[in-house]
Amino acid sequence: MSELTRERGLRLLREMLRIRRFEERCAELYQAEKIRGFLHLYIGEEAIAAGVMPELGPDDAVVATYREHGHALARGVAMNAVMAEMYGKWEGASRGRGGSMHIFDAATRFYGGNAIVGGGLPLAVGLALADALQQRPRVTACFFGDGAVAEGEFHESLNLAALWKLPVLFLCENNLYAMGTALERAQSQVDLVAKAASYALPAARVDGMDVVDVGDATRSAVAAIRRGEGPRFVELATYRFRAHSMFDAELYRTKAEVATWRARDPIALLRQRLDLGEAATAALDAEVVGEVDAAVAFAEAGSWEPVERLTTDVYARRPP
Amino acid sequence: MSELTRERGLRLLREMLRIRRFEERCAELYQAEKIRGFLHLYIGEEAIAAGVMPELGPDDAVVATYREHGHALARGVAMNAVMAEMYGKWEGASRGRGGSMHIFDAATRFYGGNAIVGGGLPLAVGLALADALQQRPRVTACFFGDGAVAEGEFHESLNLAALWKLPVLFLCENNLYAMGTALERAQSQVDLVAKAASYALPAARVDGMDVVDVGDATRSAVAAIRRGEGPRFVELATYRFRAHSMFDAELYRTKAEVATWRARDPIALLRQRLDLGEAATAALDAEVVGEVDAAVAFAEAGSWEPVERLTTDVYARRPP
Amino acid sequence: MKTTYRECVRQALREALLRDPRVFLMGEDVGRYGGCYACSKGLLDELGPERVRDTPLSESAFVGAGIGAALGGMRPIVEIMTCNFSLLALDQILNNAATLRHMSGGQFEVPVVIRMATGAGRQLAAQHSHSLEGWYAHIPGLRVVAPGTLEDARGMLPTALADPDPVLIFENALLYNLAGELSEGAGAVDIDHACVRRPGRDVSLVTYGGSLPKTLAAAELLAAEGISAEVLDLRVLRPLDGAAILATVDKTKRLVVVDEGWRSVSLAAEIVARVAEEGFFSLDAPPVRVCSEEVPIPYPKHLEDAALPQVPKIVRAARQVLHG
Amino acid sequence: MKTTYRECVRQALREALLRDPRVFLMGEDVGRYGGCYACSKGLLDELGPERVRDTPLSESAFVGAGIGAALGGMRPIVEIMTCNFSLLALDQILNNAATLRHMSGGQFEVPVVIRMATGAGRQLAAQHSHSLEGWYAHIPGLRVVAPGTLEDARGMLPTALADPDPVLIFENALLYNLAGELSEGAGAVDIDHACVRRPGRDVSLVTYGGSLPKTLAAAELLAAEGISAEVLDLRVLRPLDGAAILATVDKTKRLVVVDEGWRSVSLAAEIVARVAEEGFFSLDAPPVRVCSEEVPIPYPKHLEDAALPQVPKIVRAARQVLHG
Ligand SMILES: Cc1ncc(C[n+]2csc(CCOP(=O)(O)OP(=O)(O)O)c2C)c(N)n1
Ligand SMILES: Cc1ncc(C[n+]2csc(CCOP(=O)(O)OP(=O)(O)O)c2C)c(N)n1
Ligand SMILES: [Mg+2]
Ligand SMILES: [Mg+2]
Repeated sequence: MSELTRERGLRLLREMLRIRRFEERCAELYQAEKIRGFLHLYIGEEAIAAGVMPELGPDDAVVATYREHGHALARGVAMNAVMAEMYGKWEGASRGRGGSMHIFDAATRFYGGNAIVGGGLPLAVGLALADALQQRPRVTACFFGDGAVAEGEFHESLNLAALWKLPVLFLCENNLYAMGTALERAQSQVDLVAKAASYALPAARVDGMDVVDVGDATRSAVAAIRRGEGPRFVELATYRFRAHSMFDAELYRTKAEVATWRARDPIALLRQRLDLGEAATAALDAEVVGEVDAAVAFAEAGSWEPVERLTTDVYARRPP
Repeated sequence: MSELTRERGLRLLREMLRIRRFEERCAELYQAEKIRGFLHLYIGEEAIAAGVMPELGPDDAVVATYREHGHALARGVAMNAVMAEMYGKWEGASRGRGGSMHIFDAATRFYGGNAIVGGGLPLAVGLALADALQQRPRVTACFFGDGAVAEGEFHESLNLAALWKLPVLFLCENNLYAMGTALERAQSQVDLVAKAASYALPAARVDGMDVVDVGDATRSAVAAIRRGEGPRFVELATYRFRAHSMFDAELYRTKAEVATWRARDPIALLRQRLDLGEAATAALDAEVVGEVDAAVAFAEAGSWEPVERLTTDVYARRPP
Repeated sequence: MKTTYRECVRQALREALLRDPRVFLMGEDVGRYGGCYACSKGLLDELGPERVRDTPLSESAFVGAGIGAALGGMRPIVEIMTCNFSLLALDQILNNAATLRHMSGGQFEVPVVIRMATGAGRQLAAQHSHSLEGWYAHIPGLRVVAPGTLEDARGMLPTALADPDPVLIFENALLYNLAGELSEGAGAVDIDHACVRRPGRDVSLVTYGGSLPKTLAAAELLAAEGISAEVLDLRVLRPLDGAAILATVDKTKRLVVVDEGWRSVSLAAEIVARVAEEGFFSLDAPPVRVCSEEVPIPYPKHLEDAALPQVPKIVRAARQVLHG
Repeated sequence: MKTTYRECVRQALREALLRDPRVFLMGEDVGRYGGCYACSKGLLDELGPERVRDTPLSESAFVGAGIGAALGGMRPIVEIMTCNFSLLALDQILNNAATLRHMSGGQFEVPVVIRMATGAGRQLAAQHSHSLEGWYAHIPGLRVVAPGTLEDARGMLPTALADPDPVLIFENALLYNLAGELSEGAGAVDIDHACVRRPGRDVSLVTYGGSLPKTLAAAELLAAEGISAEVLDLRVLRPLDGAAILATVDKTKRLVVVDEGWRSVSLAAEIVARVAEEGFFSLDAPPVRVCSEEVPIPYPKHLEDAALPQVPKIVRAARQVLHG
């Protein structure tokens, strides 16, 4: 474990808190019917996005899933734009067309926002291929869940990336469940790192509740990739504290199991380690809540895309 | 290696010869335009089908690929029916509708004949699931090529079979090429047996040019499966002596490489080992050629399915 | 008896599992989670994990395994959570399920039932809002059905299971909460025929599935304007009940087709084409299609609403075919 | 200059690769093997393995990688050997390629070109004989083109590559050996418009791709009977050139559509439906479709021939719309 400077520690804590408070507010806004559709919260898993993103450069690319608010925020997509997207407002990151599951941002090379499990992996391989072909020293970070590991696209994509030594960082957020299906009911081999050998791909497992560990592991993986050593696979052991989505009755896991994991809340862990006093904690929290309040105000004040524009952007050129 | 009785040896030799002579004739018939469409010859790989099939029982099931004449013959599908199928005659195994790539035979539980690479694997899993659910002590043998290993369906199927401990024998015919693509250009990990660890699935590699080894390996895998230990994966190292299909100019491999492998012709190897004299060799050959002649005569004498029947068997019940 | 579409599906599943030991249910989260739309809630507890099987996320493998199990003598019910994910299993459906009977010379049959939720209307955006049932209806060898009523949600499954061929059942997700009366003895229904849900004289509104309630609502509004609309529920999208389609148009001389699929190369196109070919001389006016706009469905409600068939659009279309 | 359709495709590929460093070709056996239809023969030697990339058998991953590379600023040409295997990549095509521009609020574009062989007629049986181009034309966000002539085989690729959106090119495998004259300067052609390949007065034969030569042959036979048939080559299956379709029917008043896809829910249905909706009053007789029979294509020649559109069927259809 690398030495943790106070500055880095505070930055990481702040980032995790931003995600936490943002999503807590989203849950409320969902109840209030301001946000609709599917809403998948990242709460409990913040250390991953917060730990990974600072290790990427501005030219690197990020591919995520439908559980991607945290990734978007940590990557630097403006909270206002993310919140407006949650509302479906025209000022949203994707002009409101995508909502919670489809946040895109060209400026930060944030490629979404993919709601098909496993569907982002081939895209990440392609983005990395584009970089390799143009000899750009970039990395594409690709997030996906433990559930995605069973999909054929996982297999095909890891092989292709490894075969062509492409600069992809595969980040498997193993929160032990795919919706209600526990890992051991989905995988004959629950050791996901063991799977990397199928592709002769170096792999590591990291405690996804420890944001510093996540950062360190990412740093060394990214460095190897940038040295031209090809893709890396990192499994991040984590847990979602909330239901899969707003429709989930959580019949498949026990309260005790959830409580055990909640005791390892990544935010609490880091706060403890930094030995942050009450006042500093409260101040930081107030600051973050202020940002969330502003984002809600921004989203509320936003506009609806005019209905006349419904079929714009289906094609660049309109049919003649 | 188990002791090889003369009787078993002769049976195996005969089976390989049947496939060889049958296919040599098919190649001629293709030139003569009696056989059309795609024709993928198994020549060089006969030890696999010939070695595996005697280890299966009559209630076991077989799933194969578009290179399946050998599997069909060794499984016991009548040569007449296979040849008639090659011609597209109504007397063919599949009533002539499938041709070379789609030989089916309910009587021997021969489930084809799948022309989509990897497409047979999920079917095999399902056949095995049906057996498991009905507590029938059957095995489903599933043949596929090295090329199929890259497909998502390989990954999904092996996981599902291993997860549910289904009685599937996965048989990978590794002939080093998928059409013109060499294994090392298709796989980041060329050790296919290493992939089985991804599924916690016991695996073995066997010399696919040694029909006795193939038989022995199959026997022990089948025994394990029948004991309820779940699926097994066997890689069979082999080589196709002919082009991929009748359209292949073989630009991707050298004559020298082909020659090296031809020196390990499974038929010649076994003949040597059995120390078969000239006369016995000639007699066996004549017998086999006689069977092929008869099959050709059968196919020639066959009929064409009446064109009025074109849309039969699309549904069991005709639309009212 | 008061019930819901969801409960009808659940009862149909339960009954099928209880009645025939060859039947099993397999799919993502059908067991412990109870089904993503709660259609199989309680069935795992009642029937056990052999009969109610949670699968990994591997659409191609478990749909293919359903096809294989059907070949092996079982009567699998495979649930694909939504049709949006069924693309991953399309090779198995088109190249195996739909072809095996014919391609094997009639030796094999594939009595698998594949259920999936379909449709938009819940603000799930571009990747979760497809209506692909009409698209699947292109494929020979498949039967494609779309229950639009409680009776059909309850009764199509047993008939589909009794059918020796693969049957795809598309359940419009917006219908799961549909509530109404179902007769106590409700059971198997035919999966061959379309059904006139409301007789009328002036115009035929041909539809199915999730658009049926909207179309019935439109017919009600039209009645208030003095327009008598006949509503034909296709029920079965493949093979189509051509006779019923021609009969209603022969009666009313005017045709509106309501179909939540995208407009081009849609099931609606097929209905219009059949009538143009075989009922040309009974048509008094150009037919009109009410389909989804040709855009990946957007998330915001006002845009999603604008993208889908809606009651006012259906009413306008009916007026148009009547008054030009 | 005498050439073939195959050589036109090859020259188009070669020129594209030479002209723009962002272009690369990727697919199964496009390199060492030279392409399963020899369309890329020699290109690996000339351009190297970075630009002409053999892929493993992983349709979903390499098609998705093409989409990703397009997002990343490249101009990939992805070859899927035949449309029969494209089902394995459908999720990537429908849920990513077709949606990303719209779903991202116009931020991203996917300038990928996906080429695939299509069609039956070579006795390849049920799993290798699909004609799926019309089916793909259902999907908004895609452009779908079907070159039916040497000019289009040569010229559609550069235009497709210049297009900022995903373009699917369906090359009918039976056309690869088509030989004929091509002007020396032949180059990019538009991919927006249909084209009248033979003008006529009495009946419109609307077709595309592999059915174009058959339809032209039918028109020739009809001429001998004194029937003047106009042959419209759609060229672009999505978005359709509706104006050209209406124009030809407006002229001849009679419509036959020839389409190798299965009949139900086909592109042919769309053509008929459009004409019924928008050209109803110009039609003097019911339109007729000549499509493939609704059966998995069988292997024997006599059955395969019977399953597909053929010249005599087209001739009969034209007579039918003219004389009832
Ligand atoms: C191909 C596909 N199948 C099914 C679904 C429905 N679904 C959405 S999320 C999910 C669980 C995914 O689990 P995992 O990959 O572990 O990610 P997590 O939600 O735990 O972050 C499922 C089954 C989907 N979106 N895509
Ligand atoms: C999904 C799919 N992609 C491509 C093809 C075309 N194709 C037919 S055989 C083949 C090579 C398969 O190689 P392998 O699995 O090693 O089997 P082998 O032919 O060597 O026996 C290819 C690419 C196909 N049939 N199916
Ligand atoms: Mg998970
Ligand atoms: Mg091979």
